[in-house]
Amino acid sequence: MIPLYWWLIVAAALFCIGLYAVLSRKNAIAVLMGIELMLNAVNLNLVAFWRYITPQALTGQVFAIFVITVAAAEAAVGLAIFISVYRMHGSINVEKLDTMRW
Amino acid sequence: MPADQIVRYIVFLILTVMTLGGALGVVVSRNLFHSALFLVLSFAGVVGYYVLLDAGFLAAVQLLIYIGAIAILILFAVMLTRGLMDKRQSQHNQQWLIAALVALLIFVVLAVVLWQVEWPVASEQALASPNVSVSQLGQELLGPYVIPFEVASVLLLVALIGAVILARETES
Amino acid sequence: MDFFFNLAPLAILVPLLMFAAIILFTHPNNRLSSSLAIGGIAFSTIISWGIVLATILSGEHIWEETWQISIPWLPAGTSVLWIGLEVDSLTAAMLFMVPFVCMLIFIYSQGYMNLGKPNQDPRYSRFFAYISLFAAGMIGLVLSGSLLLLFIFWELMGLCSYLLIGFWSFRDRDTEDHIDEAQVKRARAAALKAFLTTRIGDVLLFSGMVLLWAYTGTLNFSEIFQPEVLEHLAEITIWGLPAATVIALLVFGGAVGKSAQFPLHVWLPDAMEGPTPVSALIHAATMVAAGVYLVARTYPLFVAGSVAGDGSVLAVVAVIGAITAFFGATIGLAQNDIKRVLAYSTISQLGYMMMALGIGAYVAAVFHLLTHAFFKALLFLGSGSVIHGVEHGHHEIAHHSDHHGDDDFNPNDMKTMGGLRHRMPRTFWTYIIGTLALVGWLPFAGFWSKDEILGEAFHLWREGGTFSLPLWVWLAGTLGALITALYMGRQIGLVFWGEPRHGAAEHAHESPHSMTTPLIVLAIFAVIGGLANLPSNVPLVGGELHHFIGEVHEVSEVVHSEALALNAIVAGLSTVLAVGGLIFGWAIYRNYRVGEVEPFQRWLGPVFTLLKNKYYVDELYRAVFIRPTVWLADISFRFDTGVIDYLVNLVGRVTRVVADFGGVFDAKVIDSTLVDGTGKVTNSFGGWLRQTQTGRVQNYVLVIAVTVLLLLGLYLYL
Amino acid sequence: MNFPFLTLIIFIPLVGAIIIALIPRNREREIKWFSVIVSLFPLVLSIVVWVLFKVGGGMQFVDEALWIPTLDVYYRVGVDGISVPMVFLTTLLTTLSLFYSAYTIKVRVKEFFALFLLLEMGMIGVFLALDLVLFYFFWEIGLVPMFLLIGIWGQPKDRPQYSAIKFFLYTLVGSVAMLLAFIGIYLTSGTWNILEIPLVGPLADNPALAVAAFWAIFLAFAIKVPMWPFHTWLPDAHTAAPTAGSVILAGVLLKLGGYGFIRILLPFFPVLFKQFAPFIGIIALISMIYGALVSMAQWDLKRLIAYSSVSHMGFFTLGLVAASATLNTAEPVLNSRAIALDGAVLQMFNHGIITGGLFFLVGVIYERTHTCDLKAFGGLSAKLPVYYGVMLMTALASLGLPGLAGFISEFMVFRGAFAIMPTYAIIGVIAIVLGAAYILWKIIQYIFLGEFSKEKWSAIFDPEHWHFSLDMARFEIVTMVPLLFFMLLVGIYPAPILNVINAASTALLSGLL
Amino acid sequence: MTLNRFLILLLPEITLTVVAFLVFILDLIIGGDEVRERRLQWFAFLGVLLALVATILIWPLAEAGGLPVAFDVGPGFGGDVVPMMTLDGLALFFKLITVLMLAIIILSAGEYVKVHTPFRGEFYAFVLLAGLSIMLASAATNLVMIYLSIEFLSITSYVLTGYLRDDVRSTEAAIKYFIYGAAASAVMLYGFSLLYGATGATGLVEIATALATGSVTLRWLVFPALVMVLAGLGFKIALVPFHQWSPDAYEGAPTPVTAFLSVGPKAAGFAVLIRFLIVALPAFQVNWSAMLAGVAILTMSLGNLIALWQTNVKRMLAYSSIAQAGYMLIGLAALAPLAESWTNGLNALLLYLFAYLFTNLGAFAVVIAVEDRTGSANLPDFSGLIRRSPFLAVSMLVFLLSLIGIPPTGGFMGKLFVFGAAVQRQMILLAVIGVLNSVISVYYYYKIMRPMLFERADDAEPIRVTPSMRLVVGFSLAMVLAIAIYAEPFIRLATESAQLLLAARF
Repeated sequence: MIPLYWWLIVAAALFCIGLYAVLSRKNAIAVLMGIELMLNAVNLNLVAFWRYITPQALTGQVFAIFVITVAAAEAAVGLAIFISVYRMHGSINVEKLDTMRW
Repeated sequence: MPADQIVRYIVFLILTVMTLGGALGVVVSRNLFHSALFLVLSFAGVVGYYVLLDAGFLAAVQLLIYIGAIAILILFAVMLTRGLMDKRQSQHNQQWLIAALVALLIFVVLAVVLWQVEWPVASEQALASPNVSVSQLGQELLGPYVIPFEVASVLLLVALIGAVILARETES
Repeated sequence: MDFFFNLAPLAILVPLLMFAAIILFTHPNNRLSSSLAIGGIAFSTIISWGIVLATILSGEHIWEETWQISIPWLPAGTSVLWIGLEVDSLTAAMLFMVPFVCMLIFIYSQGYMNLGKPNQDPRYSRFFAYISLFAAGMIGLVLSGSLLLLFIFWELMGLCSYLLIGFWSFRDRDTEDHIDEAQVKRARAAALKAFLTTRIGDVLLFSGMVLLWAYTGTLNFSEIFQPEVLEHLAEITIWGLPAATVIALLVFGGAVGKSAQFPLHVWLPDAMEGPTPVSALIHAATMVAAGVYLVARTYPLFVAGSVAGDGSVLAVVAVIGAITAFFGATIGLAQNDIKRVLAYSTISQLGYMMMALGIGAYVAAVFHLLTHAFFKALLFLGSGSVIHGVEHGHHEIAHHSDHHGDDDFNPNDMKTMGGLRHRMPRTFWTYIIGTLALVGWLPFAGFWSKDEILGEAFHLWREGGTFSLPLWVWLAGTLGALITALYMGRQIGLVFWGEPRHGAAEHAHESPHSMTTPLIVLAIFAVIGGLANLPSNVPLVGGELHHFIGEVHEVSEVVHSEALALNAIVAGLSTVLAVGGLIFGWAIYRNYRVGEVEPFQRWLGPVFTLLKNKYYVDELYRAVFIRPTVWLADISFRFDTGVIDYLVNLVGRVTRVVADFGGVFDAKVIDSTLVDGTGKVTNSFGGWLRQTQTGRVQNYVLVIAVTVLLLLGLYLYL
Repeated sequence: MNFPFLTLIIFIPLVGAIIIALIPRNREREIKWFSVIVSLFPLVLSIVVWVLFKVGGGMQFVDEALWIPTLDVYYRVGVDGISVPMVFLTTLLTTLSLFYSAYTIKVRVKEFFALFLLLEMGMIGVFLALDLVLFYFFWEIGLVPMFLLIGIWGQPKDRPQYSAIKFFLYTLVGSVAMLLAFIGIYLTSGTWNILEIPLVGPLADNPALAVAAFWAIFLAFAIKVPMWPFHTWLPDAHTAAPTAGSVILAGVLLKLGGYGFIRILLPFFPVLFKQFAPFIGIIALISMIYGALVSMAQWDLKRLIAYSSVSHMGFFTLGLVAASATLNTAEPVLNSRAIALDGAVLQMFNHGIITGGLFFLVGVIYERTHTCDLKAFGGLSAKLPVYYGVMLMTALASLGLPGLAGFISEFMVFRGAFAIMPTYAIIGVIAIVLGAAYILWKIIQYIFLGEFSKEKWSAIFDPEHWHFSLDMARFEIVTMVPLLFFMLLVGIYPAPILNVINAASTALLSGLL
Repeated sequence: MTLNRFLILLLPEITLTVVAFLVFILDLIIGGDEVRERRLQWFAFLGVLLALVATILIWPLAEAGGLPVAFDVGPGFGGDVVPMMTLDGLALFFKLITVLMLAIIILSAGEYVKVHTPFRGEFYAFVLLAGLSIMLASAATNLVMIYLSIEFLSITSYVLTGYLRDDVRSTEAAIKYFIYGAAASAVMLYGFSLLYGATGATGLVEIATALATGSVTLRWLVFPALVMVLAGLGFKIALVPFHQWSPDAYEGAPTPVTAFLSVGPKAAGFAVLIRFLIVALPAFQVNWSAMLAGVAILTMSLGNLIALWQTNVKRMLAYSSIAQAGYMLIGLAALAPLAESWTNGLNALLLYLFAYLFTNLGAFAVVIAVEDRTGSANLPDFSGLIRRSPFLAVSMLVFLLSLIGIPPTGGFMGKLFVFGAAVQRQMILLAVIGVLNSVISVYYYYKIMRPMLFERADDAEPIRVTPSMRLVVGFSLAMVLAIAIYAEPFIRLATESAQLLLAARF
């Protein structure tokens, strides 16, 4: 069987790539994509843990389902926000949204 | 090592290339549309992982929700806000280098920790026969997890209304 | 007998009440006010003389047997401090003089302040209120049975002297033209100087008193003067000296201030800025006498302090007294102001008293105090009469010539007078009597008392060895007598003889009877005062005062309670000097003309300038004490606003500098509301911090990532 | 249950303040006189308490109720011989201030009087509280009204807002430090009861913490007193505050710190106090002399008197130090200690009466001329003889002239100090001389003596805003008379007040080992 | 557990849900009618009161150690029963806080909503739902439930922040809040997943048990997980360095929402943090106590220092509330579960939070009232408030004093307990920095006081205070004072709420 940490390291990598997207992309939608990647990494973690540590109880899977649900809701609200921002600012470049600071 | 195990390893590697490659594609691609497509690729890799992990139902959910809903939603949004992103400009902000460094370091640290830990892996016997029953999953959701389940449903509705409120054009 | 003793408190209270009554109620009515004041002091005089009589008749002289009255006054810790009045023969001796002289001065003042005349002083009532308070203070001081009460009255007199010296220290330019502007300034300065200088002495006395209380648990004379208490005081040490020595020195410090002894004598000549009756009060009956009285009163302490320690406190007293006696007299030689000459004379005479006390001639000192009070009061009032006359003369010519003309006219300047003996005969004759008494011509009062001091010194010198202290005391006293004669001769020569040197003197008139009558009464006492203590070899009346007060302090062999016989050498020498000096002074000055260089100046040259400038002591004090203090005050204030207030938070200021250095301090956003360094610093620090709030959400998320990374890295590293 | 005198004294002003808040804003006359009348109740009650007070009877009129059971906090108030004069001082000065302000305050009347009564509650509470939490409550309650009094009714040219916040911050720094120390004390002693804690000996097991707590509490009180170098808020606050505010500030608020020293710090940490006494003594000396020197350098009358407070409260501190310096030694010294402490307490009372009076008198001239610049006056004794007389008497009381109040306390302070720490005392007497110097030289000379000229006077006199007689108006005299009376009474016959103080301070000190 | 009982235990939550959806529906029916929309406010308020009643009704049901809220449908149905929620003192306490908060916000929002926002009915529903999520979060005992409820809260908050769709600042605030929140919650979730991996459990109690028995290397995971979870919860509470979203969001959000943000997410975050640390990681108290102490110091200091610079009152109060959270965190850092002691840290935190609730909401109510009149909430808008509305000015003064911590206000009692806890644990440095910070804070609170009390307004017209606003401010004022003057019930409330949890876990 594939060692558990393989999965975990892949998930960690996915998580960090997502994080990088969040940190560096200018476009808010790209940022959102990064967040989705991070959530996927977590889901991968959860499922891997389920498979390797509690294969009998379905905790990890259930958790992952909820995460997916929340992710969907979050994406919906997020995109709605992006649209309203786009409408008001004419751009969704995250970097430019700094009228409020200090 | 039995053959099916070797296949598993190979599949795992392919899926890894797919997932991480897709993810990297999302990150580096200048074209937002391409990014979205890479995202779908990455999600697809994760679907494969779930299959490999014997989580069939979850794989289906992933396929339906992430690829079928979220990625498409994102594509819509990309289209809606299109044209304003100047492709000649860098799609990365000023802090991308430090961000890359930090992400990389976090990965290293996490990897070290995850690799070092002796995980409390279940017994061979238990590992061999995971509980993959979908009906069991359903019972879980409506039994012990009934409160989160209901909350999630409310949450979805609220998110829906919220999205409408935020995104709808203001009537003049 | 107790009847009079029990009235003793009234002797204080009545003048005090008169003060209150005048200040609060009767001040609009001048005549009533002055009558109240005079009535009050007359009442006191009657009671006082009753007490004197009672004391003489009862024969109780020693503290343990005196009449006392006291009340619990100050609950303090586990004990209670009592204060009260006590009467013994020393008190009685003083009581004979104090209210009586005061009363004469009061009566004189009525005339001097021009009651009912057009040029009457508008502050007439106020004047009588103040002098009533002053008299009450002195009577109270004499009657006090405890050092604390004595101190209270002591300071009360200090206040009165402040008020009276500064009596003309302010004016309404539009209505009060009887005072001139320069006078206002001088009076203001003099009052302050008097108060502050004596205050230095008072604080020393205060310290001594407090120490005394701390070490003996009481401030009542009768308890302190118990032999065992004094022994105890001599045994304990403080700052390496016996407590008795320290306390006696501090008490003497008080006396130095009040009695204008060197080096705190500077206030007294300036105190002439007050109205002349005040000068008389201060110089004769009250203020300056208080210092001598204090030393006499607490004499056992001085004796204990002298016996116990290596350095004798009494020797200090004697030396200070001798210096003052000589030094004061020399300055008197060179003064032109008629009252200033008398003032230095007072300083000098007080030096005699102090030096007498210092060598143990206790009775002689008190004797001189009493006689001096009479003749010095006489001289001052006489000089007041002269000034009064000259001023009127000046008014007259000003009136005639219809202009205020020479405004720099100074009625006190002896050099502008002359030939007054014809114009003011009563004043003249009484003044001559006072002069003779002061100079010490036989048989005037001053002769006897001064002679006794010199005799005692001479006697002790003979006992003590060639170069012992009494020799110097005697020398200083004898030389002082000569100089006294000289300046008095100069004075009467300038004032009463020769031709008038100014129109004012020419038009001077004799003063009214209310002024001259007291002069006459005082002159009588200046003549017969010596009777109180003739030398012991005079039959029947010799050494009376010795019998009376000699045993008040039966504590030590230092006190000479036995009267001495007349010493022909001493008496002869001082008489020769007095007669010769006076006549010489008179002779060379009686025909002095305006503008001439005066004879003493011719002969003494620079020394005369030195004397005229009072040895530059005032200048020295200004340079050494006053300027530095003001400077220190100024520095302190700058320090306060510039340093403490600003450096309340030093740390913060440093951060601010660092922040400035880092170039991130945003100078344009200093908010004016911010308080002091602290505010600015925390603010600028916050200003630097807030730069982290870039407004870019990805920076924020990066902070999360970095934080997580750092914490994890830290964790792994550890 | 006895009649709750003390509780009434504390809370009648509060009730008064609330009622004033309900009176319509434009009924200014009613508000003014109502508040004066309200303030009379605590005054009368405090007199009654003084009369009924049994000398040497320890804590009396104790009202006690469990306030916060879980925290073991009691509403506990009581008076002993030290607090009785302080309470009386507070009620007296408040009444006089309100009476005076009724004539002189013209803007935002309602707020002024309500705040003033609130302030009174806070101050009285501090003097009466016997529970640390209650003490702290009242301590801070007084802070805010004073802050507003300075900030809102301050003289505009004297930066009232700056002064107000400075006052606020200084006090707050001290009080938060004190709060931590109180918590530490409670945690080790298990009680908030001010009277019980000394019996337990707080923080005895942790010397380092005890020292920290000592200095924390010290800081709070030292700022309030104020001691050098924590005094710089005082001149600013005084200069800016309205007359009544200055009176209360000098008369009562400074006493809160002094009272705290006696009621809390000394009994809680007698050994530490003794240990640090030389150091605190030096601070006291610096305060005395430095305060006097800086006073001498002032040209603003209010500022001068403010700095003189630093100096005069230095006398208090010296007495306090002397009282603590020889703790735990032979019995006979108790006498000197008690005298020193008597002197210190009496000095607080006297300073309240005298400096309060001085600030009223500053107000008298300020109301007429709107300036406190000493150089602007001169020769006023010719025009304002009554004012001169009253000011002279008050000033003389301040410089410690025997026969007036200031002398007695200085006398006792130095009596204790000379017996216990003579070197400190002999240095301290310099301050007495300097005190005379700045009072006579600056105040009396520059305002009252010298030339009075019409031009100079008409340049500063403001007849538009002054509708009373030129010399002291009747209400001003009425305000001063009680203060003058007490200056005289204490100066001439101090036994009645000292009896009360002495019994308490002797008992307090003999209780400390 | 029977369905009936199950439903009863969830009564407050159900009430809120039902009312919220009724508001949605009613809004659809009456949409557009201003007068009737106004009634929705009162309807929502009524719902909150009902929830209050429900909370009080179930109050006696709480037990020591908590009453698990789980729906056991019978054997064979699902695996082991893992309770998602618990009903204990802590949960009840936060339900109470939530209800009170909702009441105040709904009442004070009226005027503002009427003028500024579209979808006025939905606004109240969202506020109610946000409240619901706080209740859920504070009772959650399972990582799944915690995550879900926190996200619920986040999503409603995002929507509320961006509610003014036509306002540049509001939308910007929303997008920042969203991105930050999503990232933070992803990090937290990763931490959850690690914990699950290390213990195989998602229930907090089970995690504690597994950690106690598991291998040593598993403990290595606890710290990374702790850090990540702290990032997520720190984001909710706005602890430094996870605070940066809050000033921007506070400034941009509609003012009633800012008021909500300054209390609601903080309360939820604290509730979860408390439960998480005490229930799941009691064995690691040494670690998290030190970490929290550090965070507390940073939070207080930074919040105060930056606040000094602000000229917008909303933003200033945002920084102020960051600092306030720092003070509260002292209580948790100095947690000392001593049975006999008056302060155990946790009750200090709760009491502080309770006082802070009224103080901050009261202050924001005043800000809303002023903003209604002046159109903005910058410092000059407060000039002469004492003349324009003495009631508001005096109330604001008291609130600010409470934020500083001066008696007799609730803020003082909170600080007394918090610093008491620190002193008790001998964390003197922490306490000293705390009090110094409360001194520094005076500087900027004074910046509000100064124009309000000492300066003259250009526009001297009186500010009208609506009855509901008067009610809100008056009630907050009364509570702020009552917490100090009649402190006993409040202390008891905090202590008993804390005691149950502590008694069970230590």
